Amino acid sequence: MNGITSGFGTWNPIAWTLLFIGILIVAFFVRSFGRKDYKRNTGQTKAFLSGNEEPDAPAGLHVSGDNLYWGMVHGLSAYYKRVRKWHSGDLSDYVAWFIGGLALIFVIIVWVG
Amino acid sequence: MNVGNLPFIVSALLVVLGIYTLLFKRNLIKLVIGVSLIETGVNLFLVMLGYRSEGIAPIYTFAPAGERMVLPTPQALTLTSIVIGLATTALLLSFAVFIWRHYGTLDVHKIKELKG
Amino acid sequence: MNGGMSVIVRTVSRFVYGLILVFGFYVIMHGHLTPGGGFQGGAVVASAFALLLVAFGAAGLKGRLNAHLLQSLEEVGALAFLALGFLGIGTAFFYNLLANSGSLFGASVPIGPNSGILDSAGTLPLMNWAVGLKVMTGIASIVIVMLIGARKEETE
Amino acid sequence: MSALSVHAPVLLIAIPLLGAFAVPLIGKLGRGVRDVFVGLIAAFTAALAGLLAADVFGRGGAASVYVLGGKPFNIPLPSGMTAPIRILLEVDGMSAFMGLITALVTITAIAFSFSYWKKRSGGNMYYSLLLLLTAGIFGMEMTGDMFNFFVFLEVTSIAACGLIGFRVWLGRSQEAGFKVMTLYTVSGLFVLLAVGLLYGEHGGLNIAYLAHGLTGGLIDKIALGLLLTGLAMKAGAVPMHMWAPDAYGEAPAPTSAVLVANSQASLYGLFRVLFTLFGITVSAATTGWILIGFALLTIFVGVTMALVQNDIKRLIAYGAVSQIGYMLLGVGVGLATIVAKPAYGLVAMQGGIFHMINDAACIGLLFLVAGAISRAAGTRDLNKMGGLAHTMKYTSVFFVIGAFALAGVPPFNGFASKFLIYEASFKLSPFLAIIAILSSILLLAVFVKAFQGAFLGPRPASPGGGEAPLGMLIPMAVLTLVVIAFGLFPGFFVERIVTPAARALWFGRDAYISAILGG
Repeated sequence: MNGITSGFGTWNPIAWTLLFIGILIVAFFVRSFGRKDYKRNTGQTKAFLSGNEEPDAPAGLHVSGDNLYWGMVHGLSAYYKRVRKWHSGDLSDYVAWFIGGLALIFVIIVWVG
Repeated sequence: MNVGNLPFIVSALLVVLGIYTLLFKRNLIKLVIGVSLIETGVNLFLVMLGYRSEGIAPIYTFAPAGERMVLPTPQALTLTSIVIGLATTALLLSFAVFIWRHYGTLDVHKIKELKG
Repeated sequence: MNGGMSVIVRTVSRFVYGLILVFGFYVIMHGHLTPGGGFQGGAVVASAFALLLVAFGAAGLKGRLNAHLLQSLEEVGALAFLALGFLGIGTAFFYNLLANSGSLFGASVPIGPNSGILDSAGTLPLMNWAVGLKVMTGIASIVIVMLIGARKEETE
Repeated sequence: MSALSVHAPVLLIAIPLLGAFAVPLIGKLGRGVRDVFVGLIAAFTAALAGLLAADVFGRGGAASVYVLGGKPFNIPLPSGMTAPIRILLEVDGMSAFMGLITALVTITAIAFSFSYWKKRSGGNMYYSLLLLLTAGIFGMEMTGDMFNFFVFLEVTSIAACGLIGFRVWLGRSQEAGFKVMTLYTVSGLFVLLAVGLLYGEHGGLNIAYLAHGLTGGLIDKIALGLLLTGLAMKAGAVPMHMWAPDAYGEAPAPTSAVLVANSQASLYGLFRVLFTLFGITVSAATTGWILIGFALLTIFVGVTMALVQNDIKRLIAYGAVSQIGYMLLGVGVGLATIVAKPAYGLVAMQGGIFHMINDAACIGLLFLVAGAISRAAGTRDLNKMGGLAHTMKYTSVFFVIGAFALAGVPPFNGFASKFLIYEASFKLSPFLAIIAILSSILLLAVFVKAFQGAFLGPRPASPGGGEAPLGMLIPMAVLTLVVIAFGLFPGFFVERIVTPAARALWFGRDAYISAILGG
């Protein structure tokens, strides 16, 4: 009753959730086999930067959301430059998009279909 | 008198003129006029749909017997559309007033704070 | 502009004002018989207010037109329209309970061309009045609000 | 009880309208009285929508007609046929389903507004416009007449733009209001032009009557093109979506949620036109593939644009745009295959339609959260806020659940509907499913960015507002519960409400016509 089936696959959230919780329990169980000789507050927990000093983060540093995907946005800059130009903020452009879409759909419906 | 297809051509012309105004004019007030032009074109089209040649207004009060009447439904549609157009125009104009207050301009190419 | 326009305009508009009002109310009242109705008549009445505003300026009319009162009346008109719709809910929404009932506006209408009976059509004339009230007050308050907005620009 | 459900279609329009006109008068009695009144109106409307849904789904989603102004609505013509007169409302499974969505979104948005507008003036007009918008949306969903559909479309346009530009002290909201109103009006006028063309060609305005007479000639095709573009614009399909981020972003936060319901009502109108009005009189494969094309563009452009936004409401708004694409994809696959009627076509329809209610709940929740945090942080810029999880524990949990659900992370509701869409569109073409899945993953990345920016990081220097007030938390909690319930028991909801709605569109054209012409 609570699952859905598409005819090719099936999705049962209750079973999935139970399985997820089970795997979580197993994971914690496996984790309990871990090394007990791990020492807190020693050099073991420090970051290792090729032997260099770890620079101190300035107080209140926050990696803002903008920084997260900088690389990805940079890699796609050709795409983004174009798409951002579409969203120019100019009302006339928006009306032009609408008229253009209308013309395209006319062409498709009247001539193709 | 046969008016033929002339009103349909006029209504198409009005719609095209309105679209032209929206695309190429810069002043917000002119854009509102453009919207009104499209609306007028559509309204003219609707009224023309109900026209029958030699028809009189579809009202029974003091109507001569046996006369042809034009269709009343498109007229009702047009009236409703005019009422909506009034509200739309009033709202657009008051937005234009407030934009003038905040931005100090009515040039549509300069009102681009929201983009990207 | 605050003082209004020239004495010719003011005199003529003082004269025409009453005529416009009478014509507007006529259009509302005969909405079920002749061309027009609540919206058209209301717009005509509101145009009389607009005429006064243009001729005398907002300062000249200070206190005569109360925007808050107008807005309240607008809501009353809309509510009256809805109430007339609910009147027939026993059968269906908008059911014309009063038509052909013999009571107020209850005279039956002959089919075909006729000379028009004012006391007919049931709830339709009442709806015209409700719409007329809403439209005349609504458009008048729009005009007033816009004029006040324009005046602020001039003084700033 | 039964009388209420008989009159429910018209009461759904009349009661919010009554509220909208009475609020400015009742508001003179005081703020508390007004809030109680608005709450009662909203609760009654939601109860009516529930009653209507129970009634319609109890009959398996069959179409029923409500006649305004009297019982007989057919006049016999000299030719022996009948033609419908009077104003008709026609409700089938899809309408009742949309009514449920609207009721869910509006009641939570209004409940949230009580707390959101507590300190500001002008609440009377705000609630008036919000209830007017609600009435318009219900009208679009219940009407059985093309012209009345246009009228309600314009009612929602005007009320929505009044709300977008409601905060007249903000220049950006005025700019958004002007742009959105212009585009709404132009698209609405093209819809009216199409209605006029159909009237001139077939001499009627009733959807069933028009559907009966349609032949698929040139005029019909032109009308279809106008309706398709106009309604797709109002639903926010790329490349006509540019108004959507402006509108959702600049409207007051609870209103943004209702605006999404408004877009979905336009989407409903599009589906009604394509399935019930035109059906297979025009090439359904062509229109179906047009929808799929719109869908792919909408999904991809929406999600990639969301990735680069720094304003939290604009970010969610682009997310909302991309979700419209999933609905278009599911229903487009169903439309493209409507002639052959393979099993996966109905599955795609179910997915697309199920996604509507899931999207309404998730996006509504996210917009409410955005309202709460932008109030607490005093800004909407993700680069300027941070560390809100320290003070707003419940709100951050709600945000995570809403974001996961929207991005399609199991076991939340977004996954359940996207699962159906993926599976069915994969059957039609693997390419569609790949784009859809890829964009879902990108959407998760988008919300990770938003969560990182707003909630994580060191405790903010300024103390801020602390946790959102209880009046905001309760509506968010209600929507979260809906999200979780739909996620954990999708089978129940798909069987009870989604399948009747999907079948009403997919199979129900003849039944819809005969409910009026054959009765």
